[in-house]
Amino acid sequence: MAEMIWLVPLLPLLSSVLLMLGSASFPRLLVAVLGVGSVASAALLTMSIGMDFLADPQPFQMTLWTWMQVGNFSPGIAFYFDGLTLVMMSVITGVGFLIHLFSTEFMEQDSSYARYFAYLNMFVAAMLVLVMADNLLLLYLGWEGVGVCSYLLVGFWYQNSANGQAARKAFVVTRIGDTAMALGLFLLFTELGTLNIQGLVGAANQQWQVGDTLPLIACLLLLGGAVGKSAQLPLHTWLPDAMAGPTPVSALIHAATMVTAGVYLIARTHGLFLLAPTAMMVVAVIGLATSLMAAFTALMQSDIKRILAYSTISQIGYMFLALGVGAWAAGIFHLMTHAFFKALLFLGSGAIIHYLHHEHNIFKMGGLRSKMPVTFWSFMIGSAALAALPMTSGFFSKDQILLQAYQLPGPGPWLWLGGLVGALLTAVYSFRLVFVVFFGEAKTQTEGDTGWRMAVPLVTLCTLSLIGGYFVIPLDQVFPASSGDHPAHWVEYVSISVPLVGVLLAYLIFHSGQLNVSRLVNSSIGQSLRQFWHSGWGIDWLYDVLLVRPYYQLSRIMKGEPVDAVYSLIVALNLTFNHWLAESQTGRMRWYIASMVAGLILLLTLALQIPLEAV
Amino acid sequence: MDGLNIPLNHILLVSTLLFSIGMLGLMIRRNIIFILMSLEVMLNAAALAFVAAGAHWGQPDGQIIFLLILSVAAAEVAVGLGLVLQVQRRFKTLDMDDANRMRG
Amino acid sequence: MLMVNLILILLVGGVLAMLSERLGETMPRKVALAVVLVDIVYLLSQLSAMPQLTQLQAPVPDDPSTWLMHFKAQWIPAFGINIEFALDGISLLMVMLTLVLGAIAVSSSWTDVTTKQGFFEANLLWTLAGVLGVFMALDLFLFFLFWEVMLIPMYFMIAIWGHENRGYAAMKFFIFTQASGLLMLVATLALVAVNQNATGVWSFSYFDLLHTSMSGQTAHWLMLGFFVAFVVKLPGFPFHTWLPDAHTQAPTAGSVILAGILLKTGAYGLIRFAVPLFPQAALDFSFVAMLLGVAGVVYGAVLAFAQTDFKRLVAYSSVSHMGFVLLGVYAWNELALQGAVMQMVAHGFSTAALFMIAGSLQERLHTRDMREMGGLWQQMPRMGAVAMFFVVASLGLPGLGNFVAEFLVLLGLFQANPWMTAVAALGLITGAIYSLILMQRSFQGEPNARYDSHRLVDFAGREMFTMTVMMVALVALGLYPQPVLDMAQPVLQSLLELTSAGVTP
Amino acid sequence: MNSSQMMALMPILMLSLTAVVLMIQASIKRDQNVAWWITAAGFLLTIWGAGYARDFTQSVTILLDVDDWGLFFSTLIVFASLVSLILSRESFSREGERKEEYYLLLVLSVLGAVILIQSSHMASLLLGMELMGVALYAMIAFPEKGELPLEAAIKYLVLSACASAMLLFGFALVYAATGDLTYAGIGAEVDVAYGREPLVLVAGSAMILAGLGFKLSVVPFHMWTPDVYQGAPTPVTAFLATVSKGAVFVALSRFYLEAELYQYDTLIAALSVVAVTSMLAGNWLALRQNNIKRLLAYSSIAHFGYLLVALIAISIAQSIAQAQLISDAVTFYLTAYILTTLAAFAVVAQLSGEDDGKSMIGAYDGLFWRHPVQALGLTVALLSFAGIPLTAGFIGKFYLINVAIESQLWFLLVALVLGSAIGIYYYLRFIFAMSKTSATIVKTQPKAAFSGQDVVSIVLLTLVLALGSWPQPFIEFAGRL
Repeated sequence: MAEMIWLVPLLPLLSSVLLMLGSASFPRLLVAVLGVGSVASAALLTMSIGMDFLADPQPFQMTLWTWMQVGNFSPGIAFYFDGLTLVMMSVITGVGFLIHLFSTEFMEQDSSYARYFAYLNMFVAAMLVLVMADNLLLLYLGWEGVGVCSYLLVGFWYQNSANGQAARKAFVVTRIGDTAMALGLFLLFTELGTLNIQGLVGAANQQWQVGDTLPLIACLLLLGGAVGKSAQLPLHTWLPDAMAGPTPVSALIHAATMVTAGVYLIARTHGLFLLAPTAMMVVAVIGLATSLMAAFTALMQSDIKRILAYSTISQIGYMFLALGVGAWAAGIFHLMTHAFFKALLFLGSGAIIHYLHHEHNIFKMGGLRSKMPVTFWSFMIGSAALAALPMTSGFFSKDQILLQAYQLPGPGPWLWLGGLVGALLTAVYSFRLVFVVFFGEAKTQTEGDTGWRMAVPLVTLCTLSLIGGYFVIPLDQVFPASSGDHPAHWVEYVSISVPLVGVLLAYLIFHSGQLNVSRLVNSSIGQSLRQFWHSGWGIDWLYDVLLVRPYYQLSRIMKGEPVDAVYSLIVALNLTFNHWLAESQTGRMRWYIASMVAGLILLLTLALQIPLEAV
Repeated sequence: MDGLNIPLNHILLVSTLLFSIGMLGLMIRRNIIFILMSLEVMLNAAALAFVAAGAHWGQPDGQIIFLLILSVAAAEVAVGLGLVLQVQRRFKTLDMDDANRMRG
Repeated sequence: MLMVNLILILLVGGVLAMLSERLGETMPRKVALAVVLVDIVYLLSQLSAMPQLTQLQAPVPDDPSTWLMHFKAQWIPAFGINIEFALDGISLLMVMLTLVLGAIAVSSSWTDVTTKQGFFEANLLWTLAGVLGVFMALDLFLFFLFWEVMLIPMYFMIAIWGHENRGYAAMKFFIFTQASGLLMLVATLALVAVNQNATGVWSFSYFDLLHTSMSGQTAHWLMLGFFVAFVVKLPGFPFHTWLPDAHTQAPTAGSVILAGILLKTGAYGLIRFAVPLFPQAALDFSFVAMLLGVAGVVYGAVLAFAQTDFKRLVAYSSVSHMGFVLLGVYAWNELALQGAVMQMVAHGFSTAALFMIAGSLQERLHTRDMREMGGLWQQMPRMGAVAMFFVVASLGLPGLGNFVAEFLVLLGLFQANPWMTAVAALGLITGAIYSLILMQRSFQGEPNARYDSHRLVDFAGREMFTMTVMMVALVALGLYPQPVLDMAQPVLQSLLELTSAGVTP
Repeated sequence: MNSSQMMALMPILMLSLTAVVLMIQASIKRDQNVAWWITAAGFLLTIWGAGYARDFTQSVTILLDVDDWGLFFSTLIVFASLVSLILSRESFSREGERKEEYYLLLVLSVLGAVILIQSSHMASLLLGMELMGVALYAMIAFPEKGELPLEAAIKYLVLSACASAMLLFGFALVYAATGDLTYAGIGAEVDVAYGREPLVLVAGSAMILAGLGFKLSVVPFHMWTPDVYQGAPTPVTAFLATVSKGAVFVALSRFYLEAELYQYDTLIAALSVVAVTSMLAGNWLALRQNNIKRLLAYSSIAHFGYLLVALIAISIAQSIAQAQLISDAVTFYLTAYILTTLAAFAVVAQLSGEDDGKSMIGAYDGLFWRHPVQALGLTVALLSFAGIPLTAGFIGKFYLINVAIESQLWFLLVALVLGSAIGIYYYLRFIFAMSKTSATIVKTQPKAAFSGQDVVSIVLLTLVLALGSWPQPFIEFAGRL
């Protein structure tokens, strides 16, 4: 089956092209069959390739054609397949399929049905290319491709300018990171002479020593790309706004797959990062800081999707933390489990929004437990996994991360401690959501619970969120093995108990009301802190003041083309001369004679200069 | 030639003076008749210089040119006076400052 | 003779197109299209006569017999001026681009031009003929002749069929290019004089002038003469200000030709003449040139964002994109040069298409002001989708031609000057900003109530066909640019060798 | 004077003969139609005579020097006169009776010009110039109605006479310093004379340049030009712009070269100043001019500024080849200029006639659609003035830039390039006006029928284009002069 691997991205791509060409004329059923079917077949294909691979775990490479050949620069349209690729492809096609299925119902009323599936299919294709690429340039193709698809889908409902604004923000902010990444590619190629990932890592290990400056710069540049795409500090601000897109899109792109591309990139190039311990430390710190910042912010949001968005940022922060401490497999594991439970949560929220007349504010919901049981259980399971309650998938992956962080020599315990705080907050905000939305009194009328096309994905994802922790992912060949020894037991106990404390806190504050925090919240410090957290730590504001507004200002000043002023000056000068000279043409003869006389005198003066001296 | 041996430069100076007077007249007179007269003065200044130079070199050429200049001046003035008549008829004035319909 | 015939067909075709107006209002455009197609078919049929094309042999720059084709006939022997054409990979590439975009331009004038169609199509064909001449002439006098003469029909196209402010725009365009052309003329003549003093022979042939030896000072000034002429046409910062006006005011077909082809003559001139003729001076100057390139990239992008006029925005985007070409040329290594060549081709298609969309919008809405647009996707989804495609192409989406170009330029530039690359890479970000705002203001956002009452006609068959041709071209360039790269590779290779021999490190 | 000398004087004889025949004809029966044909025939005979005289080139007495160069320009000038004659037929037929004197004046003026071209002595120069000038005054003032021609004539007369006085005074000074009146004689004497009387000699030379510079209308002796161009009847303007200026420039270069004026650095410096200011001021003046006749006047100021570059270059020519290049440049540029000017005035004469209002730019709106042949003619002429390739003007400019580079006259080169760049603007303005398509213009002004004058325009524009796109035959021909 392995030689069929190119079909995996091609199928969704073809379907996407077909849907675009025939968007107006295709009946809805055909659109749905094409859109879902292509991803389903890609998933099946992935599955069979994966079976083969698990039977004989041999990484392989496949070149379709040489993309371009200039001198010794010859990246190919080529795929590389190993355990990591398999995990990523499975998540993309698997979760992707479920979300496509969910969408067929979710988007049923939308007039741009075909356009939606065209974009979504294209996204799957691009994302697959990203994870399958054997060289960084092709990866970059997928990387930008998913960016554009994200842009298109966030701005899917284009009639509303706010959506367009959010879509542009998403694209431009990630583009900043991408540009850093592109510079990283230039540096890597210039220094190492190849962009092939395997070759690159090999060459780097030959040419560079651990701790050299060049790998550090290269890694930081790549990290720039990763930070942008994965919405980490300081380029995270686009993700909450990106929730403007249809909710399944948020589930697929902004939770399960695209935003984790940064994690994938670092994991894929871990050979380079190992050469730059400082860069790894930066990754870890960024991850931790992001996860805490986002968790605090999530706590303050009232928009259901924004809560989930910040939660995503926070969780990816965990993954970065994992990468930074060298827990590669744990990071990818968390990536996978996160894909399950966060997709679940988003789809669940999508179902709520769908049946609650596009209501986003959690405080206008409430009491949905009985009215939407499927959704309620989805949320319960999803939140449990998110909060890393024991035995859920999230528990296994997060636990691994925290433990390996603790083991890092030096700052390890501190990172662990930070992670714990994050975990506590995660539990609090996720169950705050559950309690506020599903318990208490109903505040809005619903239109019933989900249909089967929504229910099936929800149930499937519930299952995965519960059992995902038991999956064994074939990453042993990809990453260097982590040290086998375990830290002291108390560390593990603490890690397990913290989320439970969080849930308890959430229960006390948001459900039973036994813990009254209103005094704290309403105090002036509390208010301003709340405001601060709510606004995402003011980072959006900071960018607005530092970058966006100056850019607008600059372009407004420049609009009149300042360079033209130089040419206008030249023109004005010529016109002035023209004016003066034309004025001199008075038409009066005596004046003309005078000018001739003056001219004669001038001529004589000039001509007689030297002879006068000679005389 | 004998008794009257004025250096060439002196005569040239005189003719230059004459030329300048003519030029000045051109510049300050507004009446076309005076303008034509000033032109005559200028041309005659040149003619005087020719005669003097011819005398200096002992050649007849200077005087021949003098004659030519006379005839040229006559022709110029003849046409000029013809135009003056037209000017008087059409502009009702001889003041050349009024003839400035074309400018710019 | 192929090269002469290509030009003659267009020249005569122009006359025919003009005369055909008597047979019917719509005849000229049909004739014009037929003429361009005949030219294309003729060129393709003759490709087999170029055996070197498939062998990828590097032509020796100063030996015309190694080129794909060479034609020489005496013209003004008194000055050693010949009618000398030669074709190598790059010229061939540019000739093909010219003809394809020429056909597209004719098609874009289909409904756009309603008055004096005969004269319009004639001017269009004559401009194409002039451009072909520029790309093929290897006698510097002949080159200059085509360089100048092609502007006249272009001038008429803007001045007669342009929009509200056409007089100003056409004048500005003409004066900028002519005045800079004068500098080139002076530089050419000076170069010939230097060569004549050294060898005693008048010659304007590129092949004779390549090895003219002169003092560094002289070379520097002469190089500047060529540089300014080419950079004005490119257009590079700070000589670009004619372009937004010319583009905005030109009729659609004019913009297509201007952006798609005419600008490329500047880039071509830099690669063919400005650097190889004065390798040392060009090397010494490269830092300044690259600085101008970077400035153009960023400046063009910032100003593009500020515009409210659809065409003006695209015009400024051209300034930004052509900045990459300037960078690529003066980085002067194979990667960057290939990138520059790719950019010439890819930008030709992407910008031409955007101008055609602008033209279609103007035809339907009678405005180019984006403040009066918005939400047009709803009424014209096909046009919106096409516009989206070219917008993402122009912001450099990988998989499309422009990306390959910009990436290669920056990659090559990084080897020459990493810091410059870092600044130039800002163009990728700013490019995204203006490209997306273009989309937002025109096709997305709230539909403008002005157009609720009347139905806007979406792209129909003819328009979709030409757009599809360009989309396919861009995808092909983006995913398999090798044919283009292969065509340019031997030429660039030999140029690099030539200049490295003429440079003291 | 032997018969061979008579043969050499064939053009002058033919013109004189024409004049006599015209006078006799006038005394028999005054008929302007007949006079026109006699004049035309006389010009054709003169052209033949000039060709005939090529086999007899020699000095004829000390007054005239008949050589190939002079004969070529005589031919060119007679050709220009012929064009002016054809143009005037249309213009003057509307004026009423008694017009045959005009043809006599025209012939006499041409005769003066031919003498001027061939002169090698101050006397012949003086006579040629005055004959040409005096006849011209009358021609300018010829129309009986309107004030502009009269004003133009009187201005030209007074200023021109003033310039003649300067010229004569200069001659007198040079004569006083050298003791010779022939160009060659002066050239032979200057070295000695310079040692003896530098002041007088150089002052005299400067005044000669001033006097001739007036006729060429270079700055600062240029002010009369627009008024006279505008006021004169258009065919006369064409005549003045081509015949008078061309002949004077030829005479100037002869005198300049043979009398070896180019030896004096200060004189060259003065000439350079004149050239630079002419190039710039001429173009600046024309920048916003709306009257095409005035515009062409201003542009001619600039063009003679360009031509002076060649004269200046002669002074530092180091080799025969360089001198040859420069003389070729002068020949070519002057020829191109004359043909281009004729092409322009051919159109102006037909469109504007003697109505001053019709010389304004507004009268040229949409000419392409009303009168394509004339529009094309004027366009080609303006492009040639601007120095766009494929026109004669471009090759001319090509020559001059070449000359400036070979002689390393960088300042002049800069002025030349600047001037040319400025010039593009105003030439283009008229081309733009002609291409206007506004519906009112095209509707109100019906498309004109093909007329006889179109033939003139076509011939001239063909010549301009031919000289520009296939200059080799002419270059070879000029090289042999």
